[in-house]
Amino acid sequence: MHARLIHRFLQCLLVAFCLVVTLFATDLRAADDLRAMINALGGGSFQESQKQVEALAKTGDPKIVPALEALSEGDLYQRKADGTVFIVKPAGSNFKLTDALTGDAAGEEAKAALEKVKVNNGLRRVIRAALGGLTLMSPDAGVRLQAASTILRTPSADALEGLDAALAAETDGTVKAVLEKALAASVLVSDRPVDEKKAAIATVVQTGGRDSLSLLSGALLSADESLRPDIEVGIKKIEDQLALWAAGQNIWYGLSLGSVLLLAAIGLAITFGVMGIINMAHGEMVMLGAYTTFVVQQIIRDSYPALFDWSLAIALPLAFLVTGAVGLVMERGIIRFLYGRPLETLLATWGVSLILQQAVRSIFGPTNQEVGNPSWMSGAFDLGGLTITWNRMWIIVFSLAVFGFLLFLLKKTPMGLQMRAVTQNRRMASSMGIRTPWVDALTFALGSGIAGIAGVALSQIDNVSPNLGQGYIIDSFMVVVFGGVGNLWGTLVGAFTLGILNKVLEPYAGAVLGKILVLVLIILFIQKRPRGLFALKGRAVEA
Amino acid sequence: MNTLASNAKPTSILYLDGVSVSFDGFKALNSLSFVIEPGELRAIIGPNGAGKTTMMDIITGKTRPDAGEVFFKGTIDLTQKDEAEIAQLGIGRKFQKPTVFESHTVWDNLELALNRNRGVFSTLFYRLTADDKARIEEILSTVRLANRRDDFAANLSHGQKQWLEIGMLLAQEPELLLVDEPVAGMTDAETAETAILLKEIARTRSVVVVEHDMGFIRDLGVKVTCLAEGSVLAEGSIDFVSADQRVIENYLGR
Amino acid sequence: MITSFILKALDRNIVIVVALLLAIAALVPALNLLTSPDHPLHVPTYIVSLFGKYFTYALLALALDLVWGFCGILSLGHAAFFALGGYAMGMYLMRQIGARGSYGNPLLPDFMVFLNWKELPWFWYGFDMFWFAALMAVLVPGLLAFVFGWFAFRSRVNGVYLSIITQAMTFALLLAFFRNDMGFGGNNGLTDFKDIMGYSIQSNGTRSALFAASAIALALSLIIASGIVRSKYGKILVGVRDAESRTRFLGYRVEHMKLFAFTVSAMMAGVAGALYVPQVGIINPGEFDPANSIEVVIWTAVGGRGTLIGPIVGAILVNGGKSIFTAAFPEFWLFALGGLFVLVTLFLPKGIVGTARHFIERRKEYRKAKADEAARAFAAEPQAAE
Amino acid sequence: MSINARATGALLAAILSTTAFHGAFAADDTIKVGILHSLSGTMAISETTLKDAMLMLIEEQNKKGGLLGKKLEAVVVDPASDWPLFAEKARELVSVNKVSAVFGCWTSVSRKSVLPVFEELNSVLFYPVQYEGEESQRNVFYTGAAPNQQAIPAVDYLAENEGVERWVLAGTDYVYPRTTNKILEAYLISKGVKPEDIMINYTPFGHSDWQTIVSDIKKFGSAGKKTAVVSTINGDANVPFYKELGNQGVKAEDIPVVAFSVGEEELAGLDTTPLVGHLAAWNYFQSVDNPANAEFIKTWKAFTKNDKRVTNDPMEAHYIGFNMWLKAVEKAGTTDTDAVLDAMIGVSVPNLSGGYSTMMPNHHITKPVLIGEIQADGQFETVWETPGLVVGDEWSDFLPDSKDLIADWRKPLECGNFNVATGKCGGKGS
Repeated sequence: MHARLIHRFLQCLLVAFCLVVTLFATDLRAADDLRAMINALGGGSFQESQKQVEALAKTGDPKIVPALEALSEGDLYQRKADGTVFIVKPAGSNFKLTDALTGDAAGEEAKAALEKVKVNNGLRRVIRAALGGLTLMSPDAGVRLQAASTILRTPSADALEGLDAALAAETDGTVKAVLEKALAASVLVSDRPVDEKKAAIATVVQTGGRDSLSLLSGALLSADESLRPDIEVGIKKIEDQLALWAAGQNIWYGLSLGSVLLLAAIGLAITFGVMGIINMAHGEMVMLGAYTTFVVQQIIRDSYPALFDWSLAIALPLAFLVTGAVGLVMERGIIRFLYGRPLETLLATWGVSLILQQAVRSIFGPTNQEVGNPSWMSGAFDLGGLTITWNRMWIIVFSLAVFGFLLFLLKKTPMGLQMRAVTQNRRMASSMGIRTPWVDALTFALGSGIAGIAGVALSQIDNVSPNLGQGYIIDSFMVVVFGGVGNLWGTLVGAFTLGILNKVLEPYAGAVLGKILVLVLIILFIQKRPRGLFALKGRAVEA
Repeated sequence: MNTLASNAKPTSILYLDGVSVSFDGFKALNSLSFVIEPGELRAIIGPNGAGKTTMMDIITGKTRPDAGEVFFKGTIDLTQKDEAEIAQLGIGRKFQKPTVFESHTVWDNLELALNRNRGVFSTLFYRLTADDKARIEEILSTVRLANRRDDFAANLSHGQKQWLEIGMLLAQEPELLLVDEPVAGMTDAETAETAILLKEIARTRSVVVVEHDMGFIRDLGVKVTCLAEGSVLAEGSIDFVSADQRVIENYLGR
Repeated sequence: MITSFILKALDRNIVIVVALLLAIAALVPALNLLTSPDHPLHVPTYIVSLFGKYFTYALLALALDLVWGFCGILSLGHAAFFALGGYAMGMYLMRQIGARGSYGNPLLPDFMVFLNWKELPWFWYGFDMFWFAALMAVLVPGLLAFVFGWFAFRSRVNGVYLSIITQAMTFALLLAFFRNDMGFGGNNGLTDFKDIMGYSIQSNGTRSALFAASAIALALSLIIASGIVRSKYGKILVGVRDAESRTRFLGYRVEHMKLFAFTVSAMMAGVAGALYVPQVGIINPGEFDPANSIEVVIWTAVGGRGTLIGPIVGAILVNGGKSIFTAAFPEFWLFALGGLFVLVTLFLPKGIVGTARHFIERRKEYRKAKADEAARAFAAEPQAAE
Repeated sequence: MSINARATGALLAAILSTTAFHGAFAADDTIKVGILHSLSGTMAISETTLKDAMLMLIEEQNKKGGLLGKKLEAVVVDPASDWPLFAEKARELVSVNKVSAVFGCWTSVSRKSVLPVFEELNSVLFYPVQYEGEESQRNVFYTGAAPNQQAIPAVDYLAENEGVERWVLAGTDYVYPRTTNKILEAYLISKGVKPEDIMINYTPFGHSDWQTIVSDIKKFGSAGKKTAVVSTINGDANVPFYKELGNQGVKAEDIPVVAFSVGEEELAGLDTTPLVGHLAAWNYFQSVDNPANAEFIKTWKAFTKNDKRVTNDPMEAHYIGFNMWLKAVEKAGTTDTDAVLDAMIGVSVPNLSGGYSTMMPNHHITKPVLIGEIQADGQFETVWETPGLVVGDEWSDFLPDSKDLIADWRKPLECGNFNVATGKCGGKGS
């Protein structure tokens, strides 16, 4: 996404460049100055480089944009031999050089022959501002928008002329709106007359949001008396808005945590809730799912990088199959001998979990493995005052989807019917010709498979390490028991209740105390309802 | 809503009036009412789901009724007490499926059932006294298990387990005995024996027997109450009840 | 009445094991202290402290078996009681350091000093006296168990639900003790112990004494536990395990029965913890980890639940195995351990001791049957002769 | 069932003999080196690498002909992230396997749990991880960073080069972050930072849901002053933390995060593109460009047969510690503990960041401090470096109770916590 933008951007720069060349063909001295200035970027301290960049920005010459872009990306190198600065792209063991100004290819060099022009955060900030100013006039609306919002985020008095000019020339509505905000922001930090600032403050307050708040509170520190009241009122206003949204934000976090709990617990709701197996290896199933994702992504990275955004979609079925298979083996090999002895399943599955953990450790090593977020799962968007991160949102959607799928499977398909029949009355079911052992195996495989799917999702937000499962096993059991064993809806409600509870408590009690409180509440709740939230009543459960 | 004249209440040993309870919407008992007189042996019949076992759950405090009165000896409100208290008051219950302590010997089963102080510490330091011994011996012979006293209850036959459980009830020395399908899965010989046993027991205390086996009920030859859909359908001698039209279509008919 | 209680307790097997334990308690320290290191019979200090530790584990397992094996309460939080006992002892040992800490503060333990605590939290008072600490090591776990059990059993929380909330309990305690604000040293817990009742905690003498103490504590607890399960109360416990409702309808207050066993068991666990800490020289929240509680369950299962000697065997076997494997093949020992658990549950559902006992009884019956047969044959003889 | 009684006895005997057997083959033609790092459990994720690093160093040394004409033999045990087990294993290494020195431990608690063992059995431990300080023990050499070798320079850098005025001190709730943050708080306030410009936040181990905290940080950062986060979050919880930062769009240019427990190893676990510019303070980065380091990385990749394996600061600490030990043993001509302890002080060996590190009398070493910015390739780029070497300060000058304490293990003082005010040596060392 970012890369594409830069690409588009370079294109239009080329256009701009040709224009420039034709127009100012005579003015070569300027070009030489630019080159000198760019070369001067190399070597010096960060402070010096910053000054250079600011100087470059002052020239207002779009020719320097690629160089600055490259610098902030860390692709700008200086040739040790003659001190010329190039934009480089790695080409095998060597670097491919590109002229920093003209963009012409300039041959290759060994890595050793070049020295990187170092950047740090401070420098990047300066560059960002400079680029903002330089690209305001770009023919591409998208680029202009980018530039405007950049300035909005890092307003500076220097940007003012540029903004005024741009605003005058701007035709695109959306860009115009942003430009106005940016102008207001810059005015605020400039030395423009008071009344102009008053207007600016109004606009900023209008804009609202965290950035405006920090802008205002920043301005407050250095504002003259006449403005203070306006600013303070503005800050107050924005803070009230934000406070309102904060509550919503907590709920959202709660939902998101709840969805994670749901994902972690839902497989257990089958193996433990429905089948009554205290499956201590459940966490490891989740872990295996995550590792499947990792392997898939490895293969994609190495062979089919284009498919990366699909990696999760591909991993899902695989994870389901892998963990399902492991579950099947577990059930056939161990658990089927333990039906009717639930507490013993605890021991056996605990043993299995140790083995699985160590196995993964020996195969993949003990360290975290990198599982990347596909582009559609990274970043965030603003919904009013809420910041909603894509991965969290997709995980909520996904968890509900899985839940729906499972519900459908159990309630609407013959397979589900058989499963329920067997778990309710084994002997009766078998006498009615249901192949109970087979159904048992499939049910357990299903539960494990679902856990695997959960692993795919959790790999997006958590460590992918052999210990992954351990972090979820206890919470999962809490959720299932709290919701009521043997009841999928209970698991759903339980997960979200605990999630929201936890997140509502956290701001007041802090993360640790919050969790402790939730645990205590669970204990007390079980006293009130010894069979969980959605307990079956009547004689059936006594038997 | 046949509410009894509450004049029966003071003299009765067990008094149910308008007892209703429902599980998740299903009405297991629908304003059930009947009275057991002291020393009476009463048989209760009814199709599956008629609420027989639920009725017992209510009397023994396992389930709380949604509505209605349950009184023991006219004065004691059973709905306010839990199983242990009710048992200590002198109401014994035998389950449908024989439940004895399988990993204990027959003797131990009876020893645990003996009506002695049931506190933690008194049991912790309990020592078997001579008359406790005598009492257990007596019961052993009553329930015809004298020769199996040292066997684990797990190794008894089904019928013997039924008897052991009855024996345990006797050891409990209850005034009212609730017996749920005592002859289920018994041979005819055992069934006959059990009928005799129950009559013996009924000499000294009131007994309520829930049974399907009509033959057995005839052997008992006592007043019969027929339940259906959680309330009393008919009450009277076995012949009277089995003549009742509704009973026939509801129960015997099938 | 106490005497009868104890007499009941001492059946043959118990007597043998108790005698064995007492013999070890006397012999091992002697061999460690009196023989020279190169003497063939010398027991190195390493072994002494190792088995001292095992015995405390064994005691913990025994405590769990009392509630799980005989009353069917699967507690997944027993390590919590163990840890609480440990902390009580740890606090005493901390106070014993006195002014010898790094900062030479006579009152405050080091970890409080460098986190700028100004005065000692109230709950640290009294722990400078051994008797008080010892008392707390028993009372605190006992009280927690009593309160927890009181609610749980009264509202008839059963089976797996109970197991899970016991787990919730220990997990909550884990998080709580991790918090430095709690005043128990946070993640680092309590360490740097110097001496106990005036004896240096590192001297072989003290180690041997602690070893003996652990063995004796185990022996005593074994007698108590055996007394409990062999009393009428013990039979009721088993009754509760096998047919809870029947016990109720016989008029027993099941919740009281459970509560007593649970509390006693928690106290035993507390004692185990108190003996454990001075031998390993550290107590930290890690001991509350739910995984530890599960491990205790596993020791008990491996040894054989519902037998009193099983948990002792199990604890020593599993931990012994752990000690050896972690050194012999550090990379793969988890496979061995995990495999062990699976195999035991599959092939020795009664656990080692349980299976052995089962086997022996079968053989007895077989012999008896043989004998009867012979007798009958003998009786039949004369008639055949006529 | 008396069988069981016998079984118990047999078992005792069995284990006694096996462990005794362990002791039996203490072959004298080799010098044994103990490696005490968790290979299973929660800490395996960090510690296993150090085990491999040690094995590599020992193998390399044996290629060079071993030590004192003998081959070195590594004894590896797995304390399984279980602190009491650390103590047991330490005792086993020293008293049963008769190792001459032990390299191990990661967490402070594991070190605390083995301290008494090394003290009692008088052996040597090399501890390679950055820690909270407030300790100096006769038998331990601390080759990791003390707070003044990591935290304080980092804060200085941010204050000077990034103009940070507002500070979030976020950490996992255990002793290292608590102490470090106490020190930093005192330091910042001494630098004139207002208390309301400092926000301190603690989270439990393995905390994985950072939504609330990250948004709190954003809120705290929107007060118009330049804000930075100083993270003492424990290794494993960092991945979800950084993922949340990245997704909530907290850019390094706006709110930089400087971490003390995030190294190449942790970064290997995530996609660092959204994190470019966030900082870490260490005494070594894999990206450090000098021959010694290049060589080290080459051997490491060859040894692990995996060319994606990264190196990190604790590995360098072991590298330094191990070479110091070799040198000291050669100097002393024996592996006898007391001789080595004397010989160690003043030993100076090359470190991997291009200089020399020296063992100081307080059993801490001199190191350069590097500030690095995270790069897209998961490496760090050094953006600042202390002009000279920094001496590890075991007793921080910014904690009221420890500023009077010093440690000096040379004769005649031989004290780990000498109080210059009272002129007394507190307790007996540790």
